[in-house]
Amino acid sequence: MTLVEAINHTLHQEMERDGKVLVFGQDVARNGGVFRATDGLLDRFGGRRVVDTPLAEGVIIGTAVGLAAEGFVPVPEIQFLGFAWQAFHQIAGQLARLRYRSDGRFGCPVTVRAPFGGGVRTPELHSEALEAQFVQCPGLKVVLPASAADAKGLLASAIRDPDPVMFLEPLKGYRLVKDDVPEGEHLVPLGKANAVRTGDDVTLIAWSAQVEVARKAAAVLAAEHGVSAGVLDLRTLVPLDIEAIVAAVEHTGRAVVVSEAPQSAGFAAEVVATICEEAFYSLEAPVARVGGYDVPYPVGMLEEHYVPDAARVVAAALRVCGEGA
Amino acid sequence: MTLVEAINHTLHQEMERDGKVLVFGQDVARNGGVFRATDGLLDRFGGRRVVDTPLAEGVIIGTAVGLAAEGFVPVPEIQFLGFAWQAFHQIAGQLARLRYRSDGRFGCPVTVRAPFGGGVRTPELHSEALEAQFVQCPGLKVVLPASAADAKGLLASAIRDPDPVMFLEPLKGYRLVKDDVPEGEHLVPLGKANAVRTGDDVTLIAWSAQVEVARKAAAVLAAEHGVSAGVLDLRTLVPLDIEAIVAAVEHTGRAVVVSEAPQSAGFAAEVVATICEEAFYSLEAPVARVGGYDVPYPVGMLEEHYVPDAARVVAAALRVCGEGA
Amino acid sequence: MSLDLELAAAETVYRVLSEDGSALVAEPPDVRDDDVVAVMAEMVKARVANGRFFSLQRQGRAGTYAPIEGQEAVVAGAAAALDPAHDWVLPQYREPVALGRFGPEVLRTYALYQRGHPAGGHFPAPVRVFPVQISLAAQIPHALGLAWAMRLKGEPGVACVFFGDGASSEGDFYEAANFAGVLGAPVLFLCVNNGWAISTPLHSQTAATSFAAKAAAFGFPGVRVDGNDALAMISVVAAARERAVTGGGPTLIEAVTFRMGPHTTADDPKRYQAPEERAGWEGRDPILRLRRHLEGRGLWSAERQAEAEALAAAEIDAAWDRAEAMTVSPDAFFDHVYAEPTPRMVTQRAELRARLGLDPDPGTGTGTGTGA
Amino acid sequence: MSLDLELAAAETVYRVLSEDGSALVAEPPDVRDDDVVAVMAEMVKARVANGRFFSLQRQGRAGTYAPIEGQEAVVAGAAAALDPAHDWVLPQYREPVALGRFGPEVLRTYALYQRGHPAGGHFPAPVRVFPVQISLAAQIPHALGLAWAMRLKGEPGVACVFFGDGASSEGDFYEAANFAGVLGAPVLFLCVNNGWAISTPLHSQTAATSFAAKAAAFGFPGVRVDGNDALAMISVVAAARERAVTGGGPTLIEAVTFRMGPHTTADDPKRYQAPEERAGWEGRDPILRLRRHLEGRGLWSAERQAEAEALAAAEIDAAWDRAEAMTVSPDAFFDHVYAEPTPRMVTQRAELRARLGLDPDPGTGTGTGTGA
Ligand SMILES: Cc1ncc(C[n+]2csc(CCOP(=O)(O)OP(=O)(O)O)c2C)c(N)n1
Ligand SMILES: Cc1ncc(C[n+]2csc(CCOP(=O)(O)OP(=O)(O)O)c2C)c(N)n1
Ligand SMILES: [Mg+2]
Ligand SMILES: [Mg+2]
Repeated sequence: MTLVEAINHTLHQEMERDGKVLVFGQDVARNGGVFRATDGLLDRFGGRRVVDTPLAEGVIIGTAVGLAAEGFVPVPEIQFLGFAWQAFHQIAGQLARLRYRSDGRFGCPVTVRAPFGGGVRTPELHSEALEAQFVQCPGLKVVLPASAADAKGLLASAIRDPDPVMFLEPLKGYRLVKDDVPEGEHLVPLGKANAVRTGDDVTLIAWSAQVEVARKAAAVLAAEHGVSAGVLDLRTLVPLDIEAIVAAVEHTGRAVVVSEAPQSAGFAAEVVATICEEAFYSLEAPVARVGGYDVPYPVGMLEEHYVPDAARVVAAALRVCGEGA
Repeated sequence: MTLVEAINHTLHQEMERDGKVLVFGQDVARNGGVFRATDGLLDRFGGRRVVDTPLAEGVIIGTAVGLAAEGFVPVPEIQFLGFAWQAFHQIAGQLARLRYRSDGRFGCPVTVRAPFGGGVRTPELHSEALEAQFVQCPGLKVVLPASAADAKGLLASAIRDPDPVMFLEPLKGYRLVKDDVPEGEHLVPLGKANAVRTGDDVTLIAWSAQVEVARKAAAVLAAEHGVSAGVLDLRTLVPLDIEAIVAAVEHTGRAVVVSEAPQSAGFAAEVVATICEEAFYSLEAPVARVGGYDVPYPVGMLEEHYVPDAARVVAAALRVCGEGA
Repeated sequence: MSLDLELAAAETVYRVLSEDGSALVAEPPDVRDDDVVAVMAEMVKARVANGRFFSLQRQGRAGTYAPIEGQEAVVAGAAAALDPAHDWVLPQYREPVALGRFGPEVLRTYALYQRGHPAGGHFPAPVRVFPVQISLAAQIPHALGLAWAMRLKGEPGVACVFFGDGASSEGDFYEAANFAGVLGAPVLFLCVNNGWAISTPLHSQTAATSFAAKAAAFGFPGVRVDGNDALAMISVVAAARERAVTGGGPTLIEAVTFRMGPHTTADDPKRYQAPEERAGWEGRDPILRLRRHLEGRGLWSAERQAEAEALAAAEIDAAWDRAEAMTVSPDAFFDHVYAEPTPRMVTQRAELRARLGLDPDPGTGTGTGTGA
Repeated sequence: MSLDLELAAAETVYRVLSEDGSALVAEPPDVRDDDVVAVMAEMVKARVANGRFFSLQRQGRAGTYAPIEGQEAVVAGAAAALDPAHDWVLPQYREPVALGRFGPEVLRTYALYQRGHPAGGHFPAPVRVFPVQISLAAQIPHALGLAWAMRLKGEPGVACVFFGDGASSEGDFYEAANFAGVLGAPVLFLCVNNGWAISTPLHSQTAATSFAAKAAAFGFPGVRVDGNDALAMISVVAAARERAVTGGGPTLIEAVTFRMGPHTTADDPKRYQAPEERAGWEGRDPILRLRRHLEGRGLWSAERQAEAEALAAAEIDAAWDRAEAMTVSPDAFFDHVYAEPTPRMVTQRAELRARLGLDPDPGTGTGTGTGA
């Protein structure tokens, strides 16, 4: 199953399981979503539970807050993550805080789905990796599946979670990522990283589409350089699986963090800072960051060298392995 | 002069110097700003250049973009930084990107002023330290004065800068911070940190209101613990004065980063990551972070232990100095 | 219900009582005398509470306060037309002292809010009142969400959301009203036009002929009502509510009133407001107006007034004493961020508790707890 | 100008040419025949360009394309009523192929945009066209800023901002229109109502009787105009422009048209649109309508048509060939983020250039440069 098929399949299952689950957003009903993530839901669950909204992100999130307070489980879609900025005040100030503001009276079991990520020559604002901005909003969980199976397991967990989740889907992986997805109930807990590959010399830490990049890099490192690289897929940035990060880095003593976002204040910085706090004395070399540059996501002709690729990760890993040895 | 008086004085000087400078926002004209930052500007420069806007942050920033493209130098105010979220799409997607999107045709010399920071028992959303969210918007500069003199020098530089600047003012320091401010032309370049205090044992790195906290901590460290702590005021997070950070850490081998924002993915993480990349081999102990907790800024009765205080910084510095010695 | 909202023009102000309260100029609402008297008592209570929170702030015991003086009829009148068992109210920040119809818990909770206690956001179930909103207009889409939910469940309620003339300029208002029109959801958009948004007067806020006129942008009716006329408020809100619960969709109600006090205890209107403007509204006091009417009908008197004031003072004192007595664990800000804290929060909390010399285990404590 | 915008009702659609182009149903705009012929040529060019960009995308040579088919008269007609020397145009994303009145650079730059070249956002000065906007409605406040600026400078221009029926639901539209009303700024809000926002039809977008009716929320006139009638577009935009430059303030213009193609080259309308709906609009083709009118007046002919199509094809080929020939340094994304790069960007760029085997010094290169 492709990743986007896994999303679609999971939405079907969760809507079937719980009549309180609602799906709404721009073009999600009649059109089944611009990537078909919500295809078939309108036919199956009807126009009361699957709704095309006006073109206004703020009120998409804002109504989700009210629906949640009345016991529904909204799964709104933001067509591309860059347009979540239009709703940022509702996400950061409202969705994330209803539980806090009401001192626990109201929960906000809302899962906001949005695709993001580069490499597919989209128009502006369709590719930006903005995950760190949401991590800076206490009250939100931030979840980013990298495989189709995880897309299912994490989405189901997100929908059933009592708190608001930003569920960020890898645009490039929608059709490219394809793996076996369990048919029945399949839950992946939020807050548990996935050791995609074990390794002894260096740990490559990534999330979302960059997990695949790290995986390729690890294969190259093994095949061409005799370097044994582990790959840790964080899966969720909030809650962060600090234990898994520390264990991996304690094992290898070296790490490379791979992400798409601009470097400055990106989530990779948090990973480095966490490692430095929790596993400093295990480090045999500085942790390296491989990421986007400090510029807006570039236009089509310039994308190629912006998003990290395996070669950059390999180079960083070799540098890290060559240091302090 | 207090810090808010320095702002007011600088706005007068810059409006006098350059007829293209415009000030607008909520309550900035008739009322002179809810903190009097813009007091007197309406009388002096008239209603064409000093304008009370409707209550809508998005269009305050959005009009600034258009005015800038036509050659004006807007200095809009957002009444409290927490309400910049309402304008986040205009700040991150438009203000920050007009130069990039127009491939250099239009600049965006806009300085967005907004107060933030805790410790004064404000209602919700008045205190949040959101600086990292703006650092994650390439195209913006992010400037945070800690003294009245710097408020003048940095604000003048920001207004004259050809690019958009988020000028974030310490709410608590508006009247509490008071120091000598040069009367005439006074420019502090963007991108240069300020070694507020030199020290040999540990470097305390801070910005905005936390510089004062770090300063107090340094005094306590010297007086009560015989520890010589330097204090580095970053002043601007974009551009970041990496050289100054590296030089200070290379000198002391130990560092504590102090900030108000929630820990996860806050700018302190970027400072730690930068140090680990650029000065790893000088480090004698892990860099410590002292900051806000991963929760929304709390209500009045709970503020006391949320914002870092000198005691927490002292404790962290002693811990850092006791390690790896 | 005689009032036809579709016909009520957005340009004329609907009024039931003459300005001095001496005469009826339109048909009074179809409510029992007792209920009108209750509105009167509620307005008196709000006025007393207003003075009390003002002075508590001045004494440094309570936080910044946003006075309701002059606007009591808007809130108490609207609330009287709502059904606390089925309707939701979403306040901005000025309304809670006049929302007693939704239960005595409202004032008690609001006292906690003014005290800076985390439980100040917790109007306890089943009270259908949303927490105070500081981010202007942000609660308006929430009202639509609640209304939509009630319709999905087939419940006969409405969501009545209060917001200021200032807040009406935010995108959140327009986006929510537009979507509400499409859904035909049972929302009452109650724009409290009190003339000012801090220092910003109406003509700097919009060039529309009225706030009610904005309804044309959304395809549902807009009405202007005299916000200092409690009976008019009851009539209009009742008509709009009836329309909404019978599937007629939303209504935009502009209550025309005046903020008789400063914006908040931190504000000084002398900097921006001509004294004549306030003076012009002094004769239009909403409490006096309803009092004259009720006295004329033998339903109110000087004694009733004194009694109402005393009852109000007692209720407020009790609420405040309770609020001041309610302690809170200094680390309670970790509560209710998530249903379960993240591992990092657990570490952070343990560190803070150790620093404060508290038992390392916070227990299942809530913000409403009484210390460690 | 005979058209009174204040009187033009938001409910009726203003039209000059009968649907088949055979008759005048209202007074034609006061423009020279040459100018109307130029509008005709521009529409033809837009239609040809449309086909071209479509097939370039299909060949994988150009990026996702948003077709203008059916909407040519809205843009070319409006542009004809504007003054390229003084007015600003802010497109959404569908308009550039019909904005030739603002200079031949517009098409050339747009070709670069479709190619994914950074210079595709750079309509070169003095062309008063803003870059294509992807973030829907975000350009609307910019238009207000430009208009406000022109007024401050005492310049006689307007800012004409195009946005879709879908985009009209965003807070940015309402906030900007409301503020524009307060300022009385010279802005023309041109809502291109083409029936759809991707798959979302009008009735899911708003319950307002029309988009023009939304002007009531802002205190300025709203007019509906037949967007498939180039002469009507000229009349209405000219009247609104005249009003704006003489201090009369903004106008909201709803151009009623239909998107004859898919939303973009990535879209399939069969999923959501009944074929009859499109079919119903086939007879109302804006190009055919003006052509009939001009042919009736001896101002157009089959030969003129063939000539116009050939000229258009040549212009587009030239623009595209130029765009394909324009290279760019692979690290050009560091250009024009700031006037001067940050130290960290300098390091990052040097690292990238080293990796790509480029000279370490990027020079003063711009995105429009021709490689390292
Ligand atoms: C989004 C947002 N922007 C700005 C503020 C700051 N602020 C607080 S109250 C106020 C004026 C509100 O006016 P109005 O909506 O008319 O309500 P009123 O105070 O008159 O009841 C402003 C600007 C805010 N709280 N929220
Ligand atoms: C803020 C924002 N939200 C969502 C989108 C995704 N999107 C692109 S075009 C479109 C529909 C636009 O419809 P309309 O404004 O009517 O313009 P049209 O395409 O019909 O010309 C959507 C939802 C976007 N580009 N920007
Ligand atoms: Mg008001
Ligand atoms: Mg459209």
